Amino acid sequence: MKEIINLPVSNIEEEEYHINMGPQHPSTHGVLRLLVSLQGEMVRSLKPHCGYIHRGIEKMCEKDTYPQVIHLTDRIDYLSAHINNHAVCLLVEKALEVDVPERVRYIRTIMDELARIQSHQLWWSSFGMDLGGLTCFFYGLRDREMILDIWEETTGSRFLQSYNCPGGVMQDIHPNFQKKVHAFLKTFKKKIKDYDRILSGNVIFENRSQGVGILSKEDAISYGVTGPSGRGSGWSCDVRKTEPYSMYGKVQFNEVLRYECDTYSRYMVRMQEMHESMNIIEQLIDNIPEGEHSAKMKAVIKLPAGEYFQRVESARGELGLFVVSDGNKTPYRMKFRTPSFSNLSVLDHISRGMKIADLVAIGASLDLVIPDIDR
Amino acid sequence: MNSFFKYFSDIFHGVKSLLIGMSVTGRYFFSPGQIVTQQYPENRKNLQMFERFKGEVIMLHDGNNQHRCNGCGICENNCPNGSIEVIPAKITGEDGKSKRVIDKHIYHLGMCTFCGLCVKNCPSNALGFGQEFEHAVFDRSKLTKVLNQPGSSIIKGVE
Amino acid sequence: MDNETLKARILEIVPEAQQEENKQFLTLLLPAAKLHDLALKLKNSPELAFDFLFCLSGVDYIKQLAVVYHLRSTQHKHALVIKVKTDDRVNPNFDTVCDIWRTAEFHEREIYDMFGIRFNNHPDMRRIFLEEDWKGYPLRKDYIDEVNIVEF
Amino acid sequence: MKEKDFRDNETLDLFKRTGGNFLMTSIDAVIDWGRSNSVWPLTFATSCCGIEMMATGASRHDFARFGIEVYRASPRQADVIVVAGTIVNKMAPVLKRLYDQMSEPRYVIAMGACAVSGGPFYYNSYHVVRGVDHVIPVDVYIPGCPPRPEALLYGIMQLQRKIKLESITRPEQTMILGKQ
Repeated sequence: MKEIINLPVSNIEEEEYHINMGPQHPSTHGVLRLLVSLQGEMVRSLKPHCGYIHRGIEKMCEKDTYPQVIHLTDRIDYLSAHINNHAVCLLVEKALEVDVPERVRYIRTIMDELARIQSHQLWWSSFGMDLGGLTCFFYGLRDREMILDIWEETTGSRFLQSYNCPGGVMQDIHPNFQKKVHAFLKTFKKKIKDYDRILSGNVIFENRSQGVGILSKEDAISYGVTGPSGRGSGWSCDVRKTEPYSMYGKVQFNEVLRYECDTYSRYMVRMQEMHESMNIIEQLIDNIPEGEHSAKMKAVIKLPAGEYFQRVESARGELGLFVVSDGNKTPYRMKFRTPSFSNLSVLDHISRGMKIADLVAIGASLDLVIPDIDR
Repeated sequence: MNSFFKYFSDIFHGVKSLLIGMSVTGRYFFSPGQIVTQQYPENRKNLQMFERFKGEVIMLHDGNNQHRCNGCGICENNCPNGSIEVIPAKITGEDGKSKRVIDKHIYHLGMCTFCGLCVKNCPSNALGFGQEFEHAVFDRSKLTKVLNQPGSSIIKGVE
Repeated sequence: MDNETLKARILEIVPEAQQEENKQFLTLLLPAAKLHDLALKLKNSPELAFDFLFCLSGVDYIKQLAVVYHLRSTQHKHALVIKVKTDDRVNPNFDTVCDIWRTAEFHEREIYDMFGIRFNNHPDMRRIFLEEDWKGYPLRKDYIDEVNIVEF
Repeated sequence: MKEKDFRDNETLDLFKRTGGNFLMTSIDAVIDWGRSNSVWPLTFATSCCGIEMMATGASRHDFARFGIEVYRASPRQADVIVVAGTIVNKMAPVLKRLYDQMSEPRYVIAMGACAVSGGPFYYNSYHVVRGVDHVIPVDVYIPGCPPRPEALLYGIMQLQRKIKLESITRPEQTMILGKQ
């Protein structure tokens, strides 16, 4: 008893607690494990431990042909599955110098933007839920079902569609597609106002997110934090603007930038992006040109030997696809530069000195998808 | 004095944003027309999947229990993860020549990812997607299926 | 800055650099010893300003192991690919660049995990995805694992 | 739904017991009714199927209608673990520990191709467990990649049917058959 009383005070202050968050934890959005060192309630440092869903996709890609790779890229970042497939298709088409029909470009761009909206809707749901608002979970997923219905009618699957294939898309859009997209846009424009009313203006939400997890622009660039998280720090890193692909060069849209650099600004960027995505879809949906839904491709696709790189803007940031080909029908090396992997690396840096409850908000604002990290 | 006002304005803003949020949820509470919940097992009779829905891979059979599969194995080669195994057999046809037909078209539903490459690449359009989605079983071996029905044969003129 | 001036500028710093032809980006093969020096200059000199390392990947060319750095300047919008190779398959190592581009810290750990390439002066050189006691480096072409891999 | 509309009734027949006295079977019926209508799942999702599990819990499908009311974050409070997604070698010990922490009676649903058999990652992958039944015993398999929410609801109904065959007097029989 005596020893305990005589403990020097400074010792208690310097005492460090280590807390394991994950791999099974509701707010890590999957199986991420964070080893957090705490001083009291303050986060001193944290170490992410990945690999709890490392499935060796890059190794598997070396055994698959290019059309078969598509079903694996679906499952890397399942919330922007369509965008991942788009990257593979663009790379193959660029390497083979195939000119895809205009119709395919339109369809792919619309599908990409729908994917972005549904990904942000799901992110909004889980972000609200992480901060204690269960209503968000129900509203976000309710509106997401409309997009899933549109997809299911055209592609046959709810969200892992494998709809893109090198040269085009698997099947033509359903005759109801345009009508349904219009109906969705009309409804969602009303619903997104509800989102703002529930979360964006809420005092509790603002207090928990403003000034939390400051990420400066220099750090964002150095850590490679792309996508809405990077744009929340004022870094203009939208691949759709810097290296336009498909129809993005021809549509008018703004790159959403915020300069507060905190969790709230990352939140607002995504909310604004949903508006921009709807804007893009509106410009394209009525003008889909007639034509084939796929270019003529050879039965066996072989890329000429060389190195190829393709970047696309997925819902979480910049997805880079680096392929080394030796002229065979399977890639020699396929590397996915996934956005969540780089975004995760900054988590330690920006959560130092924050409360552990803020860590949940920061983690959610980076919108991590764990299979996207682990591949 | 400043903090005094801030204290009360914080309370005012807090109550206000609470009421705004409550008004949204309250509106849905009082508008039953916006209920989206579907009563799944009760509406099973008239639950219609979309026509392109990929529930399972099936082999299309016509009324005479005949299919179009000649056992070429293109679906097996195209399948990214080996969900399909084609076991061909040799039979002697009417003209005395031996020809390749299908003995068993084995489909592992428990592995299938519904990428659609088999259906897309089938040269004789023998495969299609079924609308069935109620597959849950207690025994994993039940998920391996033989797609060609017992006693079925190939439609004349397809091979 | 266009590719020609970029190349000339880099050849001033590292005269041994060789260009690889027919690539999408300007691709330069460097001797491994010069890597860190050049990286520091690429980042810090104002007219180059390569501040964004957007992809860092390991490649196994069977005879050699390589690390490929995809660099980009957010200011000048030019891109550059740097490659370093080593013949040593038993104990390959390069200098780390994670003090220059912080994103490299995780990517280098991934390369160590998958290819067994060690990076000198890296603050935390451990496996990132696989368990610590995992044998072998899966993405190497000569990786054989009869227990875990079912060949198709 | 009627009994004959369900799949795989022949496997379920193996679990059926005969005999037992009136009192005990009545108690069994009441307890099983209670158990089967309040199976609380664990928040355990590793990948894509987890999103469909969330969708099942959300407005459109709402599996609270089956008494699967709340997701529990702690395995000690959960009755069923829905393995939604790939289980890799590094995750397998964690899953086993989670399962061991759950209190009896506990149930496992393998949701999606990855949990059933390794699915898309069966061949050529060096880090994937080929079917979650290598790690923990599974009650119901739901194929699909990912299964749509109705398919999960159907799987839950199958699980409820299985729970209704349990007996508190002879738990070992159901255990042996169920966790073969």
